[in-house]
Amino acid sequence: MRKAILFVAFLFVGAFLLLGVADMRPFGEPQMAVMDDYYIQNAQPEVAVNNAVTAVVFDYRGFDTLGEATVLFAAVVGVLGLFRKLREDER
Amino acid sequence: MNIGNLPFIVAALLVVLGLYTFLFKRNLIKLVIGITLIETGVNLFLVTLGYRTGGISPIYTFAPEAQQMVLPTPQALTLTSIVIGLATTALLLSFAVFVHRHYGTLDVRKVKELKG
Amino acid sequence: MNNNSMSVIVRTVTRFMYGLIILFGFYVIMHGHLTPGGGFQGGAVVASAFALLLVAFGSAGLKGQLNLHWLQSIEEFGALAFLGLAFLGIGTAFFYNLFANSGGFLFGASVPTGSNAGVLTAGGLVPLMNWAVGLKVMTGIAAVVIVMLVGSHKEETE
Amino acid sequence: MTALTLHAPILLVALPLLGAFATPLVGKLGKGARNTLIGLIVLAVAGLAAMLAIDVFGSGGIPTVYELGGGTFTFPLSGGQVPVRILFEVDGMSAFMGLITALIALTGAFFSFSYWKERSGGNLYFSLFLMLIAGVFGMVLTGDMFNFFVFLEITSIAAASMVGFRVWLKQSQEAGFKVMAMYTLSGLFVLLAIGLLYGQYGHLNIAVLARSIQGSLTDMVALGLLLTGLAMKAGAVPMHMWAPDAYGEAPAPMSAVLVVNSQASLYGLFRILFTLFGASISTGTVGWILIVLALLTIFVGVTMALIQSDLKRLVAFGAVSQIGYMLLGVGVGMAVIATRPEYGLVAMQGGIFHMINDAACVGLLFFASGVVIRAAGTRDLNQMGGLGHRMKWTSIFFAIGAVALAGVPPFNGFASKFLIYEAAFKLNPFLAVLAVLSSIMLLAVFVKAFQAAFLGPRSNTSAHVSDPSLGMMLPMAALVLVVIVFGLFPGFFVDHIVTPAAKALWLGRDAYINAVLGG
Amino acid sequence: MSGLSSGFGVWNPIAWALLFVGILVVSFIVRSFGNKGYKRGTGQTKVFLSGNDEPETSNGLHVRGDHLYWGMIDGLSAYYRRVKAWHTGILSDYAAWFVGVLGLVFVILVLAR
Repeated sequence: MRKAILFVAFLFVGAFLLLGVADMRPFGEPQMAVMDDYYIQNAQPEVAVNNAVTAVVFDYRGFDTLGEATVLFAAVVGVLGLFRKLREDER
Repeated sequence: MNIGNLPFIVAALLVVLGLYTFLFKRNLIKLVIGITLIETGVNLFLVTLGYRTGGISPIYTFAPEAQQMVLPTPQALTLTSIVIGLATTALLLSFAVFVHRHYGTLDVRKVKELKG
Repeated sequence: MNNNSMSVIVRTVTRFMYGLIILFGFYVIMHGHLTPGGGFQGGAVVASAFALLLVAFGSAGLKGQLNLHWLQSIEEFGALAFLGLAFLGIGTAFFYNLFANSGGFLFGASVPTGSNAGVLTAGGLVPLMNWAVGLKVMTGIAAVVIVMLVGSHKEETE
Repeated sequence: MTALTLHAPILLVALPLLGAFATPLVGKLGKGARNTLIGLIVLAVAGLAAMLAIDVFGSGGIPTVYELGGGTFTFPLSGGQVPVRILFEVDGMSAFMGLITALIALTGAFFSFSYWKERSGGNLYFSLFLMLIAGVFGMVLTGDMFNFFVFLEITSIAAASMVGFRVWLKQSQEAGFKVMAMYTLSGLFVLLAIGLLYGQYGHLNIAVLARSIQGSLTDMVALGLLLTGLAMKAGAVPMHMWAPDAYGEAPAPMSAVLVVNSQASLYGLFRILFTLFGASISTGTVGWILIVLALLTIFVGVTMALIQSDLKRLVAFGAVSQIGYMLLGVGVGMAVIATRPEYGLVAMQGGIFHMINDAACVGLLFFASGVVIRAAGTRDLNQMGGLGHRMKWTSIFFAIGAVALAGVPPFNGFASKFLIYEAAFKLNPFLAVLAVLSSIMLLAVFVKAFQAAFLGPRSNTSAHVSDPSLGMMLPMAALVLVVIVFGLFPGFFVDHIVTPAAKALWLGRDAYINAVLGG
Repeated sequence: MSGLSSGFGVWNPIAWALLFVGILVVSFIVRSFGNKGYKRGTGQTKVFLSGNDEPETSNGLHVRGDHLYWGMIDGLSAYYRRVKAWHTGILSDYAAWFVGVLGLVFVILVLAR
């Protein structure tokens, strides 16, 4: 019984997700790309790199990359912390 | 509603499949697989957002002249999202190792010391 | 003697391949501002070489080759270097690209607009950040893989 | 404006990150060097947060905008342009959340110095602590949706690592897995929603998105994903089940930071509802969704706390129920935002004032319960007793925190709950009745905990305990001071820090957008 | 400064504290009118436990956590049985509640659009 209710809710969520993405603007035709066109046009004169994606990753949205590096750092520290050597009284 | 939106729908379908795995499977590792499926769906969705019909990748090194380029932002977002996914998966699997060490099982229904 | 290393074919191919994989990873990091790729991708490639070593020779076969403390220190150094590069521009704003188009010898060259062959010495802070992130990612992922493999392997034998 | 004030928003994130990256390296030099570094960083962060708050509250409701890596643009941008870089946008609400985070960061760090002295992995512990603080600051200061998600994930990963940090406890591993899985689920749905919004409007800045959102079906799906995902990360019933696991199993100082992390998610929820979607949703409906979630959270949290016999878990369920009061206050404000009657702002003030009160009281309770559990050697309330004979100060601190959280006058919890009760009564008397009833039950819960742990005759277990060292007493005393000062002078704080924050959310949508895009 | 006004009610902790102190003073005055004939150390000040003598050991004297409010919990047992069945501690159920709320929120938001 509970599983049936859950399954119905799951179907609802799935249906709304599919509806939501299907209702979007057509694929392959971004409507408002002011920000991205700026990146494409200014990656070379402003940042002096050929790769616009790298310009976005390390310059225009560099702070996201710092956050991403921090996420990785947090995961490494977390995993190292889990597998760390314990003291005798902590076993 | 637009049938040309099939790439979006496929990505969302992947999310739904991952959610199904997360909800109805019992093994903790399979739960992690469900999460990575959702994550893959979301990444795929982000990448599809940036596509422009006929566009080339936004890199000027030896690029064909006077072509329009696909949007760079979604690729940057996907890169970030992939790294975040890697980090979460590593942490989840480490926890799964320790849950198995303490409980001797990976069945999600038996890992319920914290209830009530 | 460790019994979790793989067959002789895998080990031979690994010995031959892992140097090439690491070289390719460094290439991807170095050319991050010109070609597809960058610090994260290149770092992941290098880390995959370490993972390959780990799979082929087992955790015991790696003793003395990769020191966990060193990996951790290099990772922290990479993270600090990235943050420090971001702090460099704080006279204007955090993450300000100080060296781009400056004409200085550290990646200060300008690039022509439009399609070109690529200028390796351009990009300002971007190539430096690529290196910092690349160092950080390769050592970080390698440390995670090693710790997880060694840690979970210990459990099976106990 | 001095250079320090100008750069304060970014320094609030960058300094803890610097500390987090440097802590494992500096830790190799010894504990003294490490603790000095961390102490300096949290002190600097607290000072910067105060400076930023003074600056923003003094600016008369105009948010401060900081462009990362820019320097080419002046804000607001004139006609038709959009910002291309990540912006930090600090309005009254962000500065208020910054104050809360700084308070808990300061007390939590200094409490941890003593609390984690005898344990292994101290360097990693403090590294994760500082990353969690940096993540919370980033969440509350940023003006960019994707940046918000990145910081959400930083807090998720650091928080889950902290929950499972006591590797030798089997429950902590279970809680770590559950918390990480649920945080990841909510984070991925938030990311999916951000992707939907980006696909529709081609931008990630909150101000730009807020101006262009239409309210189509896709936008509503995105709103649903954001609302539910962030409500889960805040711990709203019925998606709260990870919260007692996490708060209960994390080391005591981290539980307090986790509560602040939940509040930051709540802040994100409010930012999205009021600023991002403020003009394109039926505010009555969303307001009532919040109110229903709030009532469930209040009631279920309190009743579940009543039957707990694990001290930490009991406090954790109490903390869950308090999230409901914030949701109730803001939900009432949201429900009436279209007509803007007088009591809407009062409700917002109550809900937002309760955030800082809750952070102080719950922090105090978690610190005290950590001390008690360590002294008694057990977490089971049925095996404790008589600890008050030798731990006089701890029992007094616990009692003050408990009665303040339960809303007993004249402490600060009553001041904020008073505003919530009055405003909720105006909307619907039933809301206020349930809120008051639950507050009374919360008092009963803490009476049970206090009676079981501190009162009773001396016994063998309680004969050798004593108050903790000064390093743990002083942070608790600082929080007690906050509780009492906020309780005795609520008018001052409501006028000077809560009202600007509430107005920034309730009335400040246009100011938020115009600060970036111009009028 | 210290007062708080919600537009319909007023809360002033300083006034409240003054009142509290005033009531304390009054109660002390009332107390001082009481019988002064008590003498310490005699039967007059002995603890009264239903007429029984005070036990020598303190075992079993402490009212422990689960001994409190059992009547209330018993009275609400129908509610508690249900709400305890919610909190199964199984991760799949946590996610199930999330999905359930998500579906409900979707329906409400789209209908209210």
